[in-house]
Amino acid sequence: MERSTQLELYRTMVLIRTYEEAILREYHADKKPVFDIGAGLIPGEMHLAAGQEPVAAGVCAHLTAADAVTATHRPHHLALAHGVDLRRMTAEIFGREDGLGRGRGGHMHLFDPSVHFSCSGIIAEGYPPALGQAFAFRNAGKGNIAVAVTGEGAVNQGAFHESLNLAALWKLPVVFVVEDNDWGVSVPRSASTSVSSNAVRAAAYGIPGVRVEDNNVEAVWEATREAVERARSGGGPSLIEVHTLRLWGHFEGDAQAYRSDLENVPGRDPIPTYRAQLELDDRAADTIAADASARVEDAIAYAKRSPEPDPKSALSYVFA
Amino acid sequence: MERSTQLELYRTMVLIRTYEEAILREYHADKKPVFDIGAGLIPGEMHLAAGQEPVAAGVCAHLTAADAVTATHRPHHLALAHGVDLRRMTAEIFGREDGLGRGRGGHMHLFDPSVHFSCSGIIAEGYPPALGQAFAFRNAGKGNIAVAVTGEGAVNQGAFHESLNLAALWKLPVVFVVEDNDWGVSVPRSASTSVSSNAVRAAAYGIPGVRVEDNNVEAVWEATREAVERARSGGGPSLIEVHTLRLWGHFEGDAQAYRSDLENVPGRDPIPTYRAQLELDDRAADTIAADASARVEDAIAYAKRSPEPDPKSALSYVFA
Amino acid sequence: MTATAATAKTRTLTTAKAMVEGIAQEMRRDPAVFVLGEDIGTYGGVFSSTTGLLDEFGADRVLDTPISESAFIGLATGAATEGMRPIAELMFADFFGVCMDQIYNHMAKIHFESAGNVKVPMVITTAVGGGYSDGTQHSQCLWGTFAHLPGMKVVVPSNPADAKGLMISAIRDDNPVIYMFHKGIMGLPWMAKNRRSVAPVESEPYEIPIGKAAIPRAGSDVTIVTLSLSVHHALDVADDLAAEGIDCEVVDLRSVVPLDLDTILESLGHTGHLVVVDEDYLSFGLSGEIVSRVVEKDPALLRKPPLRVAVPDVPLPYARPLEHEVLPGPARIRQAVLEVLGR
Amino acid sequence: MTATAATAKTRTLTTAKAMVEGIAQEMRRDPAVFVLGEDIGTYGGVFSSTTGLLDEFGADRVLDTPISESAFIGLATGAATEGMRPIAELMFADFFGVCMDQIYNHMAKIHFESAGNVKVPMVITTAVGGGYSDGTQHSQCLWGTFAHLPGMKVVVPSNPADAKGLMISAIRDDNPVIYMFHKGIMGLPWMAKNRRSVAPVESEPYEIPIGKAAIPRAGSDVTIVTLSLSVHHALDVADDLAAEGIDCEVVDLRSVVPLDLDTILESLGHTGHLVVVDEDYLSFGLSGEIVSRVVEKDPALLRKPPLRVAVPDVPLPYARPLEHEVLPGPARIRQAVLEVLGR
Ligand SMILES: Cc1ncc(C[n+]2csc(CCOP(=O)(O)OP(=O)(O)O)c2C)c(N)n1
Ligand SMILES: Cc1ncc(C[n+]2csc(CCOP(=O)(O)OP(=O)(O)O)c2C)c(N)n1
Ligand SMILES: [Mg+2]
Ligand SMILES: [Mg+2]
Repeated sequence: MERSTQLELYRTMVLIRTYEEAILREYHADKKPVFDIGAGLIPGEMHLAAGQEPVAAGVCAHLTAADAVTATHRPHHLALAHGVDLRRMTAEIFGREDGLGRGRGGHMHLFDPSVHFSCSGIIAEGYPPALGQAFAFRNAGKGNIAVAVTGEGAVNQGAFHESLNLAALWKLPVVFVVEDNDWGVSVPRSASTSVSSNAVRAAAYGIPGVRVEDNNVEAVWEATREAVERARSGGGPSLIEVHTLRLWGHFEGDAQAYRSDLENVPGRDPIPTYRAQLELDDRAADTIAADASARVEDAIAYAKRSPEPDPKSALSYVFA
Repeated sequence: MERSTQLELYRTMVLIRTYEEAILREYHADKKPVFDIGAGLIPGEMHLAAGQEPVAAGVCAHLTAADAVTATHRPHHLALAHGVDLRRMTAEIFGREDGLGRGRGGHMHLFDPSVHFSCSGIIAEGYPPALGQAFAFRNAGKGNIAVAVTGEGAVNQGAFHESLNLAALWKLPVVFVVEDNDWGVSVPRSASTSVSSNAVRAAAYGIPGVRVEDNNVEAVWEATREAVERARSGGGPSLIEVHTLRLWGHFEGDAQAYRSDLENVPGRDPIPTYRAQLELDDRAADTIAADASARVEDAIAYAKRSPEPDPKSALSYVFA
Repeated sequence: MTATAATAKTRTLTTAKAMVEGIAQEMRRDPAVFVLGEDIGTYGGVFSSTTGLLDEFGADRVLDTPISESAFIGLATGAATEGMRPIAELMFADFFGVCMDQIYNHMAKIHFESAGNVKVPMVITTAVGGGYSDGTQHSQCLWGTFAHLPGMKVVVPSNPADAKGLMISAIRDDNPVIYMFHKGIMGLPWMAKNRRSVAPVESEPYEIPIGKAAIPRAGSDVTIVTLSLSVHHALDVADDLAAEGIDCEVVDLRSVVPLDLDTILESLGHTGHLVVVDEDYLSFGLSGEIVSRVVEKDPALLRKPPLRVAVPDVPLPYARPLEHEVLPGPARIRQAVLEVLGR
Repeated sequence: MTATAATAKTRTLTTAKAMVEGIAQEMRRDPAVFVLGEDIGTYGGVFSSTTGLLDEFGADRVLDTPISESAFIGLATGAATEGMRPIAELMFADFFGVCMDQIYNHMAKIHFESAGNVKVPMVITTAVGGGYSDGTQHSQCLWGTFAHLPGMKVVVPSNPADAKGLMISAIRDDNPVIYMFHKGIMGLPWMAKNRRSVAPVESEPYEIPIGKAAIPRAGSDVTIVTLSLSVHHALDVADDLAAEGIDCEVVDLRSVVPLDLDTILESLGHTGHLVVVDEDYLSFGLSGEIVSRVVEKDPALLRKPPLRVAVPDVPLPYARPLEHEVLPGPARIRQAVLEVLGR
């Protein structure tokens, strides 16, 4: 892989981690001493994607703003990697007027039509709309594709199955990505899924399926390259499962008492690992970190500056 | 296979065909000269299973009244093979007071708890309740099992996928049976399903899957024997797909203009084929036919004798 | 052009044909429109809601789907967010339970969640209604279920002209629209035909505004607010009662969301008596909403307690005498009118 | 034993703990009872609705499921038809769309279709309600959606004692019961606590009859009919208004299906003024049904037009100022009471 690509992947991963750490900080900042989910500048559920950066970076590297990405309740990493407007996304998470949805959506409902990004908090139900984006793209004939992402827990939801069959049947330009972080909230994969690799499920639809075992961004990149090419060239959908890592809790406030693998988690952090692989010196790494930090803090400052939505507008936007 | 088993299978198939022909006759008897779906002694949709007798006969031969069977909108063959009370089932189809559901259910909603039989008109949604019956049976520890049946069109519904995963995960004593009659109403299998055999989908759940190719009752019997043994002995679920035949329309009134394979259909009728295989002479065959006819006509006479439900009771049975 | 333009060319069509004509004319006009669903291609829709479309527009725009409602309704939603105008058929409204998440958590909410940055211009067509012994899972109306959940319009034509005009409006609308057609008014050759299911329809495309009720019969004694097949039962009852000197006004809602309260209030202004006829379940639905909105506005509009004629919170039974007992048929409507007038 | 037995031993419990106690006591009594759902085992339910059950009853009776609501709710239904008494948790009511077919076409209809030959004694527990910025897909109440469809009871406790008693009744009931608990009254340590979410609960098992409303506060000027978290808002408002000389009666429905109309009518008999407070969507739901049933019975009961305080047909917005604008909070309730009394 070219050095420039490697550095780009690393940069994206660092940007994501920097972002998630900043949101973590802001989310908890005013929820002390007693954690109250509804309190503070960022209220509500908060699902952060630290540890899953390789998936977002490796997948989205192959996409342009004209391709679609649909994400889940845990969407930040994919939004960032796909180029969603950082400021407006952050303003949305803060529930502000300049947010992508003027504060209507929140962190599980980020819509940026300029890069065809969307997400949904309902498990696996982001897949079907991605099929429609792919359908529209094929119709337009410009070779664009849709990438639909879920967690491994979502694979057991009916919408997953229906979507893969229909996409395969109609040879839609979709890449299905499963982020296997071993857990669906507190339920380990072994207690939710009757097979050890969801890649084998691809055969149930007659499409290619691969499993990337080690949360390595370059392996994700490689697997996605093939799948994206196939989709763009009319070869139909593919399934990629990545064994990734949920570095933190399912949502903020999750004490993870159930989590048997907690001890090993820090050692599996993909970012230091990749940095070591790239043999980045401190200066290079610090520059990347500082750039990321500057962008992230700018976005957070922007969000905080943005006014709260006017309660008088609460009934708007139900209908066009 | 023992001769007595063969004869039993043949007898079941003939009973089913005799029944479906009698219902066909009664259904259309008073819908002439103009077909009106809501008119006559048997109103409403009518999905008959002629041609699919090998599935019902071959599968249910392995079951006792303490095992459960859930069927679909096309349930008669399975009900008969599993020993549902013929008279009360027929009375239900006629919408009478002595029907299994006192006329509330109709032909898509036959419930006979004495043999744990049920059915539902919603595609694939009969599978999940079968899991629960299997769960209760395992709890009771008597080795009983549940058999859940759908058509090949139903396999692409989310409930199919969820059910197979959960049954496999919990090793529930279930046998999943798919009746592939090539059609889902007017949609050929090739336009609904991205793979040519649903047996391959079993691998997506880590369970055994077989496809019986030729609508042969003995092959069905053989495949089911293994699956039933596995379920009874704690080995978990299996999937059996049978390539069967829809001899008639999807429902009565279906002109089948869409049906490309119509010409070959009569030659594929499994009953004469099996009779020939068994080398049954006319006397033997006639006796079996006469027995079936007597039972069926008795049931139809019973149904017609039974009073219609009293409109004053229309609000009953919503709650226990 | 509106439905009442005097110069328009009209022919007599069934409701089904009028509905198809609306779709076809929009498909000719706008290449973004396409149709998908189960048995909507070669079969032409099990209730003839898409007959002939495949022949004219081909398999790229008229797509038979697997029995995967979540997938294909979701597909429609995604395509709509990218500028297409899909029409997805949910064969029976009764099947909403296999795909409701796509409908109400996605199709209906994306516009709101994105503060209007994403539009979802699509139509879900779906068959409703009983009366022909199709049992508990194939006979429901359920407009109350859809209407309760914000973000989708709900239209319910009762006749051929409205079927076409509401279809065209629904396709052109930038919002998701649930289009519910009653099997009993489609004019199907294989079902008891309501005599008003064949009627004059203009040849040219036209819109019927969504959210505007019609008054198919003016009257002075009592207002019967209703929709869909029940409009015809109400009109039949009104005809009968006219002979007995009772003058019924019939309001055909045509649209459940938005609901045209003004027309109802105006009618009650001169009749003072309200009967709501609703083939959906009685409780927690449309009929209660209408009564409630009237009373909130002005209880004095009602000279007598209002009456609701609906399905009395019981699943639709299969057996004919039971089903007809619980459906809001002419006998029950007649009785309600007499009762509300104190006769 | 009933909730009011004078000799009973009581302790102070959160609503969540009271609910769990009800389940645990029934599980001890009846081996047919089991619990299944997402994160209900080790985690103890994301809203603590099953805490400790796994430890006491083991993994055979407390089962974490895959995220496959249709499969596991259907499994519960099938097990119920075979004599077990499952409790299935649908994590948020908002998710009903992925499994509604199992709920309303199967669980709720089998008893009817079989003319009572098959019983379905099961409970679906589900979390409802907003107020903590969980957005459009995690904040809804939706009892109107369930109540509209026949064949299931719908109970909605507002406090610890009712949470336990209604749970025990729901488990013992031979019908399917939807048990909707509001996150804001569970007494969770990580959510703003309503002060009444911790209250005395009897130690012994007891039933609260399903279909019987409570009157947590008697009053003479206005009847506030409500349920769930809104009961507490109503009581708070009533306290405030008492100081201003306005005497509110608060009716806590506790059960939506069946609905206790008698208690409402009785209350209106002496107050003559009705305010309905409903955290579900305004239209085509509970609030309209209540108004409608009252008016059908006797419009003269109402001295002034009734008022409904509900979510005004808009998805629940994420941003706090928007969400609190549309929720039926104390300010809106207060304003409605003053308005209905003409102050
Ligand atoms: C249909 C549905 N069921 C349940 C939930 C609640 N829920 C939210 S996230 C989650 C776990 C998801 O696990 P997975 O798909 O592996 O994604 P991860 O959280 O690990 O990223 C659950 C059960 C939901 N949002 N939607
Ligand atoms: C969820 C749902 N979608 C659609 C239907 C309408 N429908 C009834 S039968 C049928 C075709 C079923 O095909 P298959 O599963 O192959 O069974 P077959 O009729 O061939 O026995 C369809 C689409 C339904 N009943 N339920
Ligand atoms: Mg996961
Ligand atoms: Mg078939």
